[in-house]
Amino acid sequence: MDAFLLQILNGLDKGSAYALIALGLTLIFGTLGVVNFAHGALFMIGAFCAVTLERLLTLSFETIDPTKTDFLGNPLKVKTPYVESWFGPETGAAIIDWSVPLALIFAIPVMLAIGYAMERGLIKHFYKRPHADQILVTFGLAIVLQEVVKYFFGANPIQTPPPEALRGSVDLGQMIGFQANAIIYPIWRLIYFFFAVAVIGGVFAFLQFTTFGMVVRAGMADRETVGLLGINIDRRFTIMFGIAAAVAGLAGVMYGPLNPPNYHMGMDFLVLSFVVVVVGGMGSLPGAVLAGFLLGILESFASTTWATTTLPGINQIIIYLVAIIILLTRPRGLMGRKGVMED
Amino acid sequence: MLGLGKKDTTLLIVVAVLTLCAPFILNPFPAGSAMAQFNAGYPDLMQRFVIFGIFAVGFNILFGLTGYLSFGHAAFLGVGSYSAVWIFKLFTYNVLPAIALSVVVAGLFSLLIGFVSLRRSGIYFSILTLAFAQMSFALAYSVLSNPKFNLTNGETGLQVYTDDPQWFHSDRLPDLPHLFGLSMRATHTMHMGDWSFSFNTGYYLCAVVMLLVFYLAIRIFRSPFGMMLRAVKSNQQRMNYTGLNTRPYTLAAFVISGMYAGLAGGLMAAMDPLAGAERMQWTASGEVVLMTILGGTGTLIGPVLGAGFIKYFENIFSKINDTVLHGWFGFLPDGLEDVMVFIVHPFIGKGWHLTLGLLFMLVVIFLPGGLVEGGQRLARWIRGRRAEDSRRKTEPAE
Amino acid sequence: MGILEVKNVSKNFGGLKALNNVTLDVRENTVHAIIGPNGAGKSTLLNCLVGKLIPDTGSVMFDGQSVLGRKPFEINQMGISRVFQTPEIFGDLTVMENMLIPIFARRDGAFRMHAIESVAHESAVLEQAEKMLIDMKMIDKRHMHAASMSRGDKRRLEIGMCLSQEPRLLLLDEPTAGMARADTNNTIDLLKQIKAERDITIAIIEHDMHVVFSLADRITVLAQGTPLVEDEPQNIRGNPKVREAYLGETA
Amino acid sequence: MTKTTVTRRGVLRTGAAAGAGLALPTIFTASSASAYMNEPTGATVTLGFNVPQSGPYADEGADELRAYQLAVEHLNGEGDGGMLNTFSSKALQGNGILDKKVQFVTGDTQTKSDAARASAKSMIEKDGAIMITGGSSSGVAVAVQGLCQEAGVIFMAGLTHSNDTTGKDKKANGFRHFFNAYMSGAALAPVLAAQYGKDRKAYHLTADYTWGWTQEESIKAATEALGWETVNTVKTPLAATDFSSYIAPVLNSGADVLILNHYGGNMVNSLTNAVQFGLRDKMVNGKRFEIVVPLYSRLMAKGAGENVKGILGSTNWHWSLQDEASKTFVKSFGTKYGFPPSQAAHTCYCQTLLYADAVQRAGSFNPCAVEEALTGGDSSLPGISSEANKGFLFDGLGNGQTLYRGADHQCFKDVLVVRGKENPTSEFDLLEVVQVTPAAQVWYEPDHPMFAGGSLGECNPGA
Repeated sequence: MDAFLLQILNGLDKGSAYALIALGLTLIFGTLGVVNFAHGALFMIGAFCAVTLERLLTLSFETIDPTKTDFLGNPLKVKTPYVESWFGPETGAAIIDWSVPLALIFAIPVMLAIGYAMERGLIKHFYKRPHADQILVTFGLAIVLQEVVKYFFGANPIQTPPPEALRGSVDLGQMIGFQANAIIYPIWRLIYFFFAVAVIGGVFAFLQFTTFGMVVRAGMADRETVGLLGINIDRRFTIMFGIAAAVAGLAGVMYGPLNPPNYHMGMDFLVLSFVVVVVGGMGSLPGAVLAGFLLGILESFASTTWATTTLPGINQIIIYLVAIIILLTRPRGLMGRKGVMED
Repeated sequence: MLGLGKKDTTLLIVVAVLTLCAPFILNPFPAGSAMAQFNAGYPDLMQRFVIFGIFAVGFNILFGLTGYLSFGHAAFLGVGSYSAVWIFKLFTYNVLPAIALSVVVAGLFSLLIGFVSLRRSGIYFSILTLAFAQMSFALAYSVLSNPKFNLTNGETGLQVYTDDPQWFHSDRLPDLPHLFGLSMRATHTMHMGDWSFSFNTGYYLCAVVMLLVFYLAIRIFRSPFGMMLRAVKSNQQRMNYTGLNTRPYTLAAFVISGMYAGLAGGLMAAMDPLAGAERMQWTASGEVVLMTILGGTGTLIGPVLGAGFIKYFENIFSKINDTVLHGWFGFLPDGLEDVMVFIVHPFIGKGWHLTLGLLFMLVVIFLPGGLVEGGQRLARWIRGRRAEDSRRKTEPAE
Repeated sequence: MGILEVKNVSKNFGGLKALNNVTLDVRENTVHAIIGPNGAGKSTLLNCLVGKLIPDTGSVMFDGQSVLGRKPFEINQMGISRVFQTPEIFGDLTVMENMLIPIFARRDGAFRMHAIESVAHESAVLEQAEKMLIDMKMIDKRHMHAASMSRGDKRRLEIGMCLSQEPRLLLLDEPTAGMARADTNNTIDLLKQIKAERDITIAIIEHDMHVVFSLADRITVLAQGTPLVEDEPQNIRGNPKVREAYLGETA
Repeated sequence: MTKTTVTRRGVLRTGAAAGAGLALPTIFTASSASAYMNEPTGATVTLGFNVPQSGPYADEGADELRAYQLAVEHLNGEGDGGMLNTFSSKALQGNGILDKKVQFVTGDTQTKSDAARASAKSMIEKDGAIMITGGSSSGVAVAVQGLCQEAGVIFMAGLTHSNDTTGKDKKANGFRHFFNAYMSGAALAPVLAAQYGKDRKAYHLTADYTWGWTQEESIKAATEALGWETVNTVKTPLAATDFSSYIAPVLNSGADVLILNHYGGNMVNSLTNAVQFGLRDKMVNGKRFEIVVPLYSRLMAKGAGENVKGILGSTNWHWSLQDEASKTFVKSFGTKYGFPPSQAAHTCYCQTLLYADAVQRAGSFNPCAVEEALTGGDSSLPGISSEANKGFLFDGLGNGQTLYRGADHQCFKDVLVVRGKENPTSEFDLLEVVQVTPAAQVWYEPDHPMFAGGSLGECNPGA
């Protein structure tokens, strides 16, 4: 039972990342009809927003500590971040400690701007082009973005730890009456899950309850008609692209503390998130979210010892296996609309 | 000629001449010069050009004609390679049975996957093929290489060991893949002054095979069968109401292109008897998609150009390092030299991916029809110029 | 005894009754028009005939055989061809290729590797296609890309493609929708000519009364998924029920 | 089997051909003119540095490349000479190799065996490289080693830790300076027993590919021999980026030690996840829960950040070693690049020097002569009585006395057991050496079951 709950939690957690990325992909696909292979790169850039902010906050001046030596035997240069000298060591250290949550604020405008620039500068010209061309150009863009990040930050993963107070784990099992150590779960992973739920809820509420959202939804269903009503739908779609980029970016910022970001993390997620989107059904936002969580949970259960001893290798193929089964039994994925991307 | 139209015959002849003279064409720079870095006329890369050309031409039969975008074609290439290496391990280093088996096995494998995947169309089809290929990759990488049942030798790749049976091998024959005793590695180098040109047995085997399958591809493109496939891409709806069951046609195209992939895989193993699991990964499937789109989807020569383009960057640009740069810009004054090296540095060596990504974007933005369109535009421009020239010349006379 | 017999066909979409107990009889070698206001269920009915939709209840018999459960391509092989509201042709292919495909499909054996040129002299396919293009008055456009033609030409091409398969029943879904008056009249003439020259039954769904009354031998009026009347044109014109349900609106 | 007498026939003919210029094209095959593959005929010799420049190991590859460049400088007599000054063999003079200036070409392995072979082939076929070296994973090392054997050039492996490289996949033309999984286990197990006690229950997470398996097998055997019990061994997919579902069940399994047989990105993430789940704060079976990372690399440890503190592992070499050779190397590398070298850089530097030295001593670039010089000697490591204790013994390259063993071309030297430092003074100061395990303790016989199967075969000069 406790093992079961633990894997549910893990699944929800994995699913959160899948769902957030798939949600953004579907938004872009549903509104603009563009297959965005650079979406994984946006997720990666989000994570590197946190890295960048941390680097900015720890910009330091050097003082020489003659009592110690560096690896070459010279006197050691000690680095003190400017924030620590400006706000005092304690406040300064606290600001640096909280750089990941702060990066959320930092990332929103950055990602919106990147999304906006991407749509206006590049994607706009590809609406009428075949999907194959969209794939090629966004894939090229993904490579470029990733290589630029690699150029500045290197190929190794870079730690973006959560604030001291939010590190470690809580014993959830004990809270609900299991014995100690039965269900221990990291605090940040719980935060990540609730964050994902909040963002997904926010996007849905935005689309459901605002006039802007209503127009966008109408446009997703029938672009021409909405255009005929004299509404500048393109402009709104551009903004939606920015929002989708921001969702991916925020997902990236929050993901950093779970697994240290590296420049190719976007590619690692890219294929998986496409599988999630398609299993959910092209163009369906609830489908994308549902499929994200479903695949996350299935993946978690497939990696239990029980599963891997029963069927060796099942943990490596589960997602693809489930995708095949779902697509063969439900032709348009879980909640797909008819006629979207079928030709 | 050979049942081809005039235009196609010309194309085939041009391709044949280019392929057979590739050792000259690809080595335009003298061996010792600074530009020698850009020479591509060494056996391994020439083989790769041709092999990936075959792969992409085959992929184009499916994607270019029917519009079905498979994201799992690398699996067939991988299966072909594994089959070929198994022939080497069990029977003989002669490449013919190995290549034959790789085509057959890839054909059967693609029949299976195609039969299931073609029940869906559009992106659903793409994801099904992707899923099958990724499963094959994952299994080949770990599960199928466990010590008890080692089919693929996992991460290292399947290779021939000295204690393998090789029942039909004899000591007279080379200890490497060969064609009736003629080693695939045998290379004749011809020196002409500062230039040197390599003529490699393996390359010419690949080249001949490519010309054959390229001819076959032209025939398929021009046949009623090819027309039916293009009709499937153009309007599936009308096709359904024309009394034609499209499934056998698309499945045939899928299997044919799977066999092309298997052939490419078999040749790869024949040139270098090692089959790595990575050649089945989605990135490898994606690469052939990129090759085809980059070159020009649905054109005959496009995929070959795209394959050459990508492989050239992967193998040539990745090898340029700062030392080479300093060599190039050495004639400049010191400060300027460093500036130039600094500017070019991010795009070469470990930055070759960046250059490739930028070129993908540039090509697709400015040449919607791929490299083939670039060629056509160039040809038109030249023709236009010539026409203008002749007009200008004739005008005063009038 | 009609060539196409529709009996008690019903089709629901969710709660919406698109077709309610429709019975219809298309007699051989007639032009049978199905008319009705928007949402009357005309298109749903047509889709049930060609295998795109499967009715919830009822039967559809073509020449004594049920078409239900068969796939569109199988129904076509039985001898039913369909012309769409917006012409469905192979836009990326040339006019000639467009015409060749249905003929190849009819022969059901295009699984060959011959270049078109070499097929020409060994089979009648090319000849047949040329003849049909001449009939359709578009032989001079044979090398054009089909997508670059005018709407009227596309329509004629599509009808030609259907006819080249020598169907026994030709289904037309609003063949003149969105056409200028001149094009509409050309299409009417074409259909009249087809009717006169060929041994063929035509079922036509149409909005335009001018077209309907110029062509139809019999008319079925559909309203809210139910057939109101089935009769000859002159009787339909005077029928008060029809006037109320349909013609009243346009008048 | 010394083949040091090399005919100069090839030199003359090629020279003549070049001299004839455009007048008369001369056609000949490589095999008929040279005594061996890519025999250097001019005033230079070309080495091929094949390292990962793209993909997850690109940083490690970049460090390897820096080391190679430094080694080439030192061989050509530029810079401060580095470990040439401390190396026990004094054959190298700082005037290149056999009076030929050393040049190099570089390539990108992409950490894929196919790409690595392609790039190695291009160096051999196009650039005339006489030796290939580098790499950052065992799959690549084995694949390229096989290629070099077929092509007839020498392969000096870079970072490769799998037993197979000098086990079932060993090749006569291939040589490994780096230590291996067996040695990690043998060095680490006694330290683990001493630090954590002999009554421990271990849970293994293992990367599901060849290296992971040999690592798990080795460390499992070594710890079980000391009384530890293995509770479970779980394979994790190579492509896994999140290990939560593998880490979560560990606490309830009854295990009190988690062994992460992961490397690179896998290691960084699994270790980060394990610390996140609070494993290290827990008491199980009345003991403090511990995590072990058998193969450490400082570059990767940096990626894992704070999480490595106090965690034990093994490494081939570390810049904080205080012997003269290590200090010289760190100074030379650090002065040029501004930071200390990684273990990969150290191994690659050593491999280049060792190769050059072997050529110099053999008096020929012929791979067979090089093999003879590099492993054919009769010297042996002191304190080990074994038939197989025979090869080329050297010192002064940073790991103390080292034997390049003739039987399988594996180096035997001291192995470092290290621990993540609690209070690092700089961003490089991440590991502290806990123990230097003497070579005798990590010694094994060439026919050890973990290395069984496969044979070196004959050296192949490629002609």
